[in-house]
Amino acid sequence: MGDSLSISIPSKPEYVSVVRLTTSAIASRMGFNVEEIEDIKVAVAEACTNAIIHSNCKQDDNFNIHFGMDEKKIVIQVQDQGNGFYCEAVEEPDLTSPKEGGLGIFIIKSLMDEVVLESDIGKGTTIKMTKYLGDDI
Amino acid sequence: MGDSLSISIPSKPEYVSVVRLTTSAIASRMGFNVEEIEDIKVAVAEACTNAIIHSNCKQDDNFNIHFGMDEKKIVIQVQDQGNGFYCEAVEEPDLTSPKEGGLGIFIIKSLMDEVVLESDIGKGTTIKMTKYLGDDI
Amino acid sequence: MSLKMNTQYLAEKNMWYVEVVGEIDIYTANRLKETLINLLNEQNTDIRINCEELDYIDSTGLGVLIGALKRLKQDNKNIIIANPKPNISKLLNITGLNKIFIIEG
Amino acid sequence: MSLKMNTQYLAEKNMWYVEVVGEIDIYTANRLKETLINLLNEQNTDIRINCEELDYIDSTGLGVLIGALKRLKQDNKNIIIANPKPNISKLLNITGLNKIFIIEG
Ligand SMILES: Nc1ncnc2c1ncn2[C@@H]1O[C@H](COP(=O)(O)OP(=O)(O)O)[C@@H](O)[C@H]1O
Ligand SMILES: Nc1ncnc2c1ncn2[C@@H]1O[C@H](COP(=O)(O)OP(=O)(O)O)[C@@H](O)[C@H]1O
Repeated sequence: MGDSLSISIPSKPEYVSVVRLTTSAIASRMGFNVEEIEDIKVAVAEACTNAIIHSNCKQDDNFNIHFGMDEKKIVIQVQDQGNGFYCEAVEEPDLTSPKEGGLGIFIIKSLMDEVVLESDIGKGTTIKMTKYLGDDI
Repeated sequence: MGDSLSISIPSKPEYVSVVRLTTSAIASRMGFNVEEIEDIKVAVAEACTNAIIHSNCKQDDNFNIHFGMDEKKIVIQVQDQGNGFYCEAVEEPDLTSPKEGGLGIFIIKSLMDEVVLESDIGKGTTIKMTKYLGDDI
Repeated sequence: MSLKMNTQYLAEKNMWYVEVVGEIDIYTANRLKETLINLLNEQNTDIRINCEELDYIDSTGLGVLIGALKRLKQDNKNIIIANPKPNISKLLNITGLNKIFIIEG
Repeated sequence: MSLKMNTQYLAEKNMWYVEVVGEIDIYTANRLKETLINLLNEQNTDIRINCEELDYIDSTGLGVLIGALKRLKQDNKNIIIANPKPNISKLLNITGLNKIFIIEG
């Protein structure tokens, strides 16, 4: 059984940098290398950014980031109690004709080893992402 | 009404540095100056260290750090569900004949503007500390 | 942790020089957007963004750059991303934006 | 974020030189304690701790230093804290430990 750590933050842009620093500190403590720490940090920040922009929570509603850690991996869940959305409908971005939006989830999937999106309309969204320590799987 | 942010961490020494970084990030975002950020960081870390050493919680019991922020101040509560203790019995350290222990609470009181200790035997301890932005009060 | 920007117009090259220092994310991307819009309103021409001291950019920031690029492309102008750090290069490669912007250094 | 230590015995001065780099807290203080105990078991003499690159010390770390000092005082020896950063000086002043240890620089 591993350790768990969680943070609850306001749905406001200015707190994403706090989460980035916390995430880096956790990943670095676990022994991830510099590039992996950066990957995890970016992925978590993108998920928080989505919770803030898209969940439609009130700014003083907090949302949660949960970190589960063991010797092999970190599992992070970013969870909001907002609108939710049809995640099956999310399309991969067309890299040959970029748009202003639609990159966040794609970046998360590129940087993490496993990503699971769960969203219930009216209830909220959880994105769960895993990164393994050591050799890439 | 201000923002609130909270963290729940395992009762383990290796997580105090994560809390230090998170605390610094929050205090710096609020506009505290470098010395104040350091004061807040040290005070929170001392409170966490006490929760880990003295509360007698199991290592996989988490404890909480709650940050309340508004334009004027930060109020931080470090809360464990451990043994508790008789806080009236805590003596100021005798600075002329230093001992290995007994500095933590004294340091917290020196660095923060307001400190309130509440402890219930068998239920746990909460230390609440406030630091004001701007001129010292 | 914040974003600082310096902007300068080089007449002989007909080019905007923009230096970005710090972090471009959901909190700061709007300021970048406003800055770029102001520049392009003044002169719709190539922008060279010096990223030597840019520590971080997220999808919000990339979206701002893509928006500016779209506007420039209409006049056959471009955005040059100069000296990105490895973490930022990685993001540009993953998203294919390295093929859309001109990357230097 | 961790603690690195280098130790060296200077025979001509009959003094231990200890360099501490990083952070001394509840997580790392035990390693400092063990290191100091080993030194004093070998030679119970003055210790000069170079703190130039020490970023942080907490009450646990100060406790370790006080413990070592008590042992040294029995032989009329001392601990010299050299070049502490401002945040660490502040802590030494608040706790009155600046009057117990010898502070240099
Ligand atoms: N937490 C969330 N709550 C509601 N909708 C979301 C959430 N996260 C993502 N979405 C939806 O998924 C879409 C794609 O997200 P993303 O790939 O991050 O790109 P972008 O944020 O730029 O639109 C968003 O436009 C939004 O409709
Ligand atoms: N969270 C806590 N739970 C139980 N007891 C505590 C807690 N915090 C402090 N104490 C008690 O108060 C005493 C003084 O604490 P402190 O001033 O930090 O010094 P030290 O930790 O070095 O003993 C401790 O020895 C302990 O008995």
